[in-house]
Amino acid sequence: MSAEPRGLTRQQMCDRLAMEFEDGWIVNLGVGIPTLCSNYDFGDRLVIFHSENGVIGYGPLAPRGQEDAHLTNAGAQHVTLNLGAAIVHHADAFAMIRGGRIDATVLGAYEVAANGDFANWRMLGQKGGGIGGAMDLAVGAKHVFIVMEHTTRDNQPRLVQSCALPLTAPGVVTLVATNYGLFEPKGDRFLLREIAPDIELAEVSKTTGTELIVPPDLRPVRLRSRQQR
Amino acid sequence: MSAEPRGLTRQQMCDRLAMEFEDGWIVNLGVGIPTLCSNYDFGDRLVIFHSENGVIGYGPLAPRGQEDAHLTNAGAQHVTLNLGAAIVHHADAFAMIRGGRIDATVLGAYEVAANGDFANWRMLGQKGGGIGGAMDLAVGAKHVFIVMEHTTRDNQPRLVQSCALPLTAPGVVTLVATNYGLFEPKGDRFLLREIAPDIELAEVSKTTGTELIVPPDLRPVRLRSRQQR
Amino acid sequence: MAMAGRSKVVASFDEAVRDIPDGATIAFAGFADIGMPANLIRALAKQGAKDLICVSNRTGGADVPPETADIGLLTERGQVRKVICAFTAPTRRSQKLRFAKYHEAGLVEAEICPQGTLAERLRAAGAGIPAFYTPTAVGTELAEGKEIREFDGRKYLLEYALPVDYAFIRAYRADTFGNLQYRRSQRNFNPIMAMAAKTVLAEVEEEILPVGAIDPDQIHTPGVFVHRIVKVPPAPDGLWPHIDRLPRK
Amino acid sequence: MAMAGRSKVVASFDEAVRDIPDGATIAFAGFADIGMPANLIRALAKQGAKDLICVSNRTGGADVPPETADIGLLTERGQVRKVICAFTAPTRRSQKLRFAKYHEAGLVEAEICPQGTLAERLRAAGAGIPAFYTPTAVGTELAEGKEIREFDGRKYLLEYALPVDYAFIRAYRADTFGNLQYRRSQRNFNPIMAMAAKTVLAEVEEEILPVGAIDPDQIHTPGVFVHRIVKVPPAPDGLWPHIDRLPRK
Repeated sequence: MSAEPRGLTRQQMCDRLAMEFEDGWIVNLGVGIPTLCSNYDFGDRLVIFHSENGVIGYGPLAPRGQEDAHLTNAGAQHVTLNLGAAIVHHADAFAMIRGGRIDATVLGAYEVAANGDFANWRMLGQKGGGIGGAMDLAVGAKHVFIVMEHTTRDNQPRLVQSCALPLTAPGVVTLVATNYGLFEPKGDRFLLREIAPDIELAEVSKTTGTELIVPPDLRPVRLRSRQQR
Repeated sequence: MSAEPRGLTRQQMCDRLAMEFEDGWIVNLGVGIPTLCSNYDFGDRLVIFHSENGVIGYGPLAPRGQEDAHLTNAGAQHVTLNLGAAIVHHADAFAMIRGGRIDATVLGAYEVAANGDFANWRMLGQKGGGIGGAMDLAVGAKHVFIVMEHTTRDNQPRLVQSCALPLTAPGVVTLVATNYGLFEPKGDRFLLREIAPDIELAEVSKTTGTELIVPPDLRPVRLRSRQQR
Repeated sequence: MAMAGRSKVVASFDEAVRDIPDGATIAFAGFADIGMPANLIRALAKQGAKDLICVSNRTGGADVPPETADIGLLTERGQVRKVICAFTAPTRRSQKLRFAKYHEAGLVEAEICPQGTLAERLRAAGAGIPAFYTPTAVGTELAEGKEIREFDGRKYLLEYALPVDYAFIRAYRADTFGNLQYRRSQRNFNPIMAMAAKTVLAEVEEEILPVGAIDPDQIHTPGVFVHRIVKVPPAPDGLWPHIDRLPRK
Repeated sequence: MAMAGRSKVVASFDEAVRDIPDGATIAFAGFADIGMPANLIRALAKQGAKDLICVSNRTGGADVPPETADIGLLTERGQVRKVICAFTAPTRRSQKLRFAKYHEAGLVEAEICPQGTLAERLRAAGAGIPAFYTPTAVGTELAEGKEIREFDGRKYLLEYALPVDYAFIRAYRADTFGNLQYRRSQRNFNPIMAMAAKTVLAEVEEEILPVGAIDPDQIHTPGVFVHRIVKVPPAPDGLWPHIDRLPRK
């Protein structure tokens, strides 16, 4: 990504999605930006983080110098374990995913289509790709949230009519946070649910690959303070 | 079974089968008579007993009064654990069975046919039955050994041309020990490999449901001392 | 909010089973009485839910005293519509199985399932696998009406996942969040039934521990699968079937 | 004869990998370097077996030093014919993956497999299940040429078991019979790869214990699955990739 994109910061985008997590949810965060969701202050809500490598109930990043050499999340970050955490093997970790035990996953993406398709495993012109656990999470999690920059480095829309890149899964995305706002795939168009505070609607429209449904009472993206680490 | 059948004792039948276990084998013993195989003295051979309820490496029966309330083999006998034993759950115990990790199983049966079919889960005229793990063991174990009395209580043959009772599995039995001797299913007949020391060949022929292949140098059943418990 | 703040401990077995509706499919763990949730079963017999589908290794013990809390008791109380088990009849002519009478009279339906297939169907349900192929029961009457398919020249049966509404399980040790440990052959069906169920009720033998007391590497069933836990009181209030049976005859 | 009499301890990594033939299919455990059998891989690179099919989560680390012992090294040495992995290309444009160059040049074949499907295919191989249905990858290009089937109105793909000749694994603790324990996220693919393999080679971090030293309830991989174990010597002789990486940048 180039310089600092306008609108929401990555942490703000993740905070906004984390706000959707309900009490008792088990959540799997994809590699990269999505891991920032765990910085959100959930207050009275219990949110349990699951990772593909079998860690159920991990906590904040380990302080530097206090990392456990045997413990990372799926993004290879040295996390801590919350009290009550449990470890399972890889097949059981994915049994939980396909078995419907994951309430939400937050993934990064290259593109999201208005029908809920998304693509996040192969870049343009690439041979092979990096699927990891994304295809399993995409079909197994009850809610599939995407966090990504609103446009590509070349200023092309990432919210599109239909994906040009090979799909990770068809029709599964329920909510997308970009630096420009919060979006819902609605079939042929995206609903702009909330807009980043300092971004003009015209700018959002211009950089989105479909028409937008804009509610008459369009509100700015809700933001709350997050836990300081 | 009526009174005391002639020929080999149950322990001798099991000893003879146990003699076939090779060094390093993992063996699963069915409920009832087959459990006596574990009394055999394997000397230098390592034989590891596996049971369907996930016990790998169980040892002799626990002495009376020293039973572990949380530990039985598949036959509900309070066994001990040998050093090096491991516990797994039921799906993993059967993963081992179907996955080809069991070198031999010894099962009881109502009937064995000359083509290797056997029946051991539903008695005549019964509604329902007791399959337990027998169907899995029958197709998963590398060697399927049967131990049973040579005839029914009504003096009908149990070694038959074809099973009248519903099958546990077709064509899997490789060796049968009865009180009259040691038999191998050979397709349309049984091979009498060894005969019980005090039994006449004519008696075996009369009580077997197929013709017998009798080697010219027919030997008595090999018997060796067993460990005293 | 920490897991420590979310205790799943329920005060009584009656409370744990209170909301189980008629028609529920329930998996009962245990093998040779060990790991069998006898206290939850007794509470369910008292609660009275009917038309139950019971998934278990067997349909109850043979030659047991009349008050024994197992599927035989639920059957006698008229609570059972169907069982899915690896044993549906006694294995010796001399044995008396409370369930058998009702089954033979056509009052209760039974689906007999090889034990390994039963375990794998439960595991598949917990793993989001709708169906799988197994070599078990090919060429037997249990294969009738089932799809047979060859892979590498060997025949296999198509078998389906067996999801359940509830699992009744029994553990040795638990923390208040429901992380469980089993002891020895008590483990048996417990972990896979917990994974196959929407709602999991666990009876626990030892005093329930604070969250964090069990090493995360040594947890057999993670607490995320478990919904209600009840401590088994000492006998005679609590049922300890596998200990009652000692010393052996 | 007791299990204690059958030590599986092998003196060196070279000895452990000596008989691995050209054309072998080998599963390599590990996730984010943790639980990765780097010492066995280094020995295999030295041993030189060719035409290997490598099954692993990824094809090696990105932006790693040239001597790093992973599938990238085996690829550079010309030992790899094919990989079956969940990652076969770098996930960021800026990353350099040693494997990618060979794959892009058509010198090495790659079968990309979703991570959960990879895990389940290995588990199926160890469980005697030849094939199963999964919802993963339906409607993607990975479904092309695969059987699609509906259960209860939802579409699933047929996927096949993935048996391997060898599994290279890494454990925290072992006894001489090969009973293994893993620590924290080191567990990952290790137990299921051990179950999927004909022959299992384990490198072990702690001093190898006498048989019976590990509680049977706390064993993650039973020794019956394990054939050769080698103690990892202290650095620099032994490779400790996940510790080398600390402290983090």
